[in-house]
Amino acid sequence: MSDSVTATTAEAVPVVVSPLARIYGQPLTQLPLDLYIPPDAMAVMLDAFEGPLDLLLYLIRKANVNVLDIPMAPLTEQYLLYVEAMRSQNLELAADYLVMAAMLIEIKSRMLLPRPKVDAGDEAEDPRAELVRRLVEYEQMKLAGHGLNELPQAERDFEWVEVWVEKTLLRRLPEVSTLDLQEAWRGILRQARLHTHHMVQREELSVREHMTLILRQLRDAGGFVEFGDLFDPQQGAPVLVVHFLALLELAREHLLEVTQVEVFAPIYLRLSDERSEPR
Amino acid sequence: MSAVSLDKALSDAVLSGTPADLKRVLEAVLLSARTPLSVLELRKVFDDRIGADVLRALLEELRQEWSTRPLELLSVASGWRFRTRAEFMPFLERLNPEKPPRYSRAVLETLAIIAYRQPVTRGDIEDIRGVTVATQVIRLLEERGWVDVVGHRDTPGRPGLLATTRKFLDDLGLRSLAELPPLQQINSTLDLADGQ
Amino acid sequence: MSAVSLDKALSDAVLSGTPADLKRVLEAVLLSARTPLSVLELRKVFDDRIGADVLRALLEELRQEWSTRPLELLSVASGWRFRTRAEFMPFLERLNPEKPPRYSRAVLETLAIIAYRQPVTRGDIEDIRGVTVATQVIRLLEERGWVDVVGHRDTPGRPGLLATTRKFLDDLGLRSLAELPPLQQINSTLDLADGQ
Repeated sequence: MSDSVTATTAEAVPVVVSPLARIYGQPLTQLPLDLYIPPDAMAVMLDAFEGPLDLLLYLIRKANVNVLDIPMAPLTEQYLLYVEAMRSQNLELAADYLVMAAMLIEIKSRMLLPRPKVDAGDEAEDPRAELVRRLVEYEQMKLAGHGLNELPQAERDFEWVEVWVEKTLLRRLPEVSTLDLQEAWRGILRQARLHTHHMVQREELSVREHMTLILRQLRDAGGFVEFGDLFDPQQGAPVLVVHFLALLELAREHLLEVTQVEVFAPIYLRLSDERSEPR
Repeated sequence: MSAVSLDKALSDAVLSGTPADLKRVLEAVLLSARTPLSVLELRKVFDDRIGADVLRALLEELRQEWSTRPLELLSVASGWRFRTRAEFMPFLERLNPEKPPRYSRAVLETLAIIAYRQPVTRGDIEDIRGVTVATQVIRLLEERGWVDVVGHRDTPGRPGLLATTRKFLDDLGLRSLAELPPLQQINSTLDLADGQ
Repeated sequence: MSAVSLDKALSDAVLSGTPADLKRVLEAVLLSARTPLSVLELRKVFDDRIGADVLRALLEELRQEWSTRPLELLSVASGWRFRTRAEFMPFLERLNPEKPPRYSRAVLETLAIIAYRQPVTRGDIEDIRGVTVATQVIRLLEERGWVDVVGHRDTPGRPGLLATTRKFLDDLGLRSLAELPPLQQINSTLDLADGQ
């Protein structure tokens, strides 16, 4: 066992690498080796420790003694000196430090007492065991925290890449199915019943489709087409009949004009609106 | 080496490096930026030690280099930024599918009337629906390429005759209008439903 | 052609294309994603028509291809994502001189205890650190999205059990907790027999 913590002159293990603080303009890169602490530095000192365990670890590491074989008397003495120094500076001392002081004194006193007799083979528990366990666990986590800090960290050591996406580049158009149209038509019919004067006649759709076809044909041909050109015999009789019916319907609705100069002369079909819009 | 001097040394190395080195930095910065970066801001990246002209030339080169890649480098109002090319949008869309938009009842009914009663004028549609048809409803269908004017009725005002197009059939997966659900059937189901 | 069928046609073209085509899509999607993408999600991008093995091989190729570029493709806990290489951070920092968060020892030690001992209650953390844990320390970690409450211990007060999140792993570039730096063995072993 080492003689005394205070007697040890071995180099301290710095707890923190970067400057702890600036005192009188000088960087404080490690905690003072002896117990003389500049009065103003006490607040900084207290800030530098993460609690009583951290302070204890510092004292143990500074003295370069085995954490698992702590000389309780000098350690307790020195710890109390630090705590007393803090108190004398009227620093508000966290209760945790005082609890630890009480624990150290208790361990120290138990170390002085003879061990209770136990059954042969069983080891008596070292009064320091619990303290050591806590110190070891704390030191491990302290180092782990340091280790985590060394890992590359998003936003500090790298940036995630997130390239701009312009949503409007993809124009989503509503989808329509024949069912939608069916449903819409149903809506129209219901509406139409309420306004009975707007009767919706039932008419063969195919005729209406061919009306559109003829109008397109006429438009594409410049509004003027010979009767015969409208019909494609290859499409078969039913289609030709519907096509002809569509033509008659268009004429009836005055959407086109049928003209023939004389008997047996070619029949021409012309869009009604061509007169005012010659092409 | 402290963070500051490392930073400095690295910058010096890059600033004295080749244009390729500079372009790599530009790429890294532009790819991770959340907003477009102006040439002024990009100069800051290089500690104002690279001229605006040089930067602009490098950006142009970079734009060229990316012209065959899935992102494009764009110069927009507030600066330069990378953008995902439009052709990849459908793939991205699959990751976060958005609800497809729907047409309003007015649009669907107008479309149904044009499909079933074509060719029709806007007046015809209004007669059937019993309400006026907003211009934008017709325009929407025209822009979609589903409806066009196939002629004019020879009545005062010479209203346009609307009809559905081939695209309309294609988009609905129909070969001809004859494949639309027959009206008779719709009418009879309606009769049944309302018969009670 | 409607938006939907365009989408379909494009996908078909890509799916029947070369691995290079697939990689271009992967690049575009990974570069524009807001989160890491798992292989499962990437399969969705391709309408589940490309196998997970093929995707993993392509991702590995992509990682290789980017190895000389300013970004790196990384596999983290929740999937694959591009990030800037550390060497470009000094340049990026000039754009946003706002310093990134540097955590205090209290925060780092608390984080370490949660990471290595999870799930833990605040009381557990206080036992290990020997001091009370300030509420803002926990809140800071929660706000960063690195820590959350995964349950409650069935003791008086039902304290919340804290654990690290997937984002914590992602932000540290880890695929699982197993990749955390191993805990250091504290130098000596306790031999009670030699205690006195």
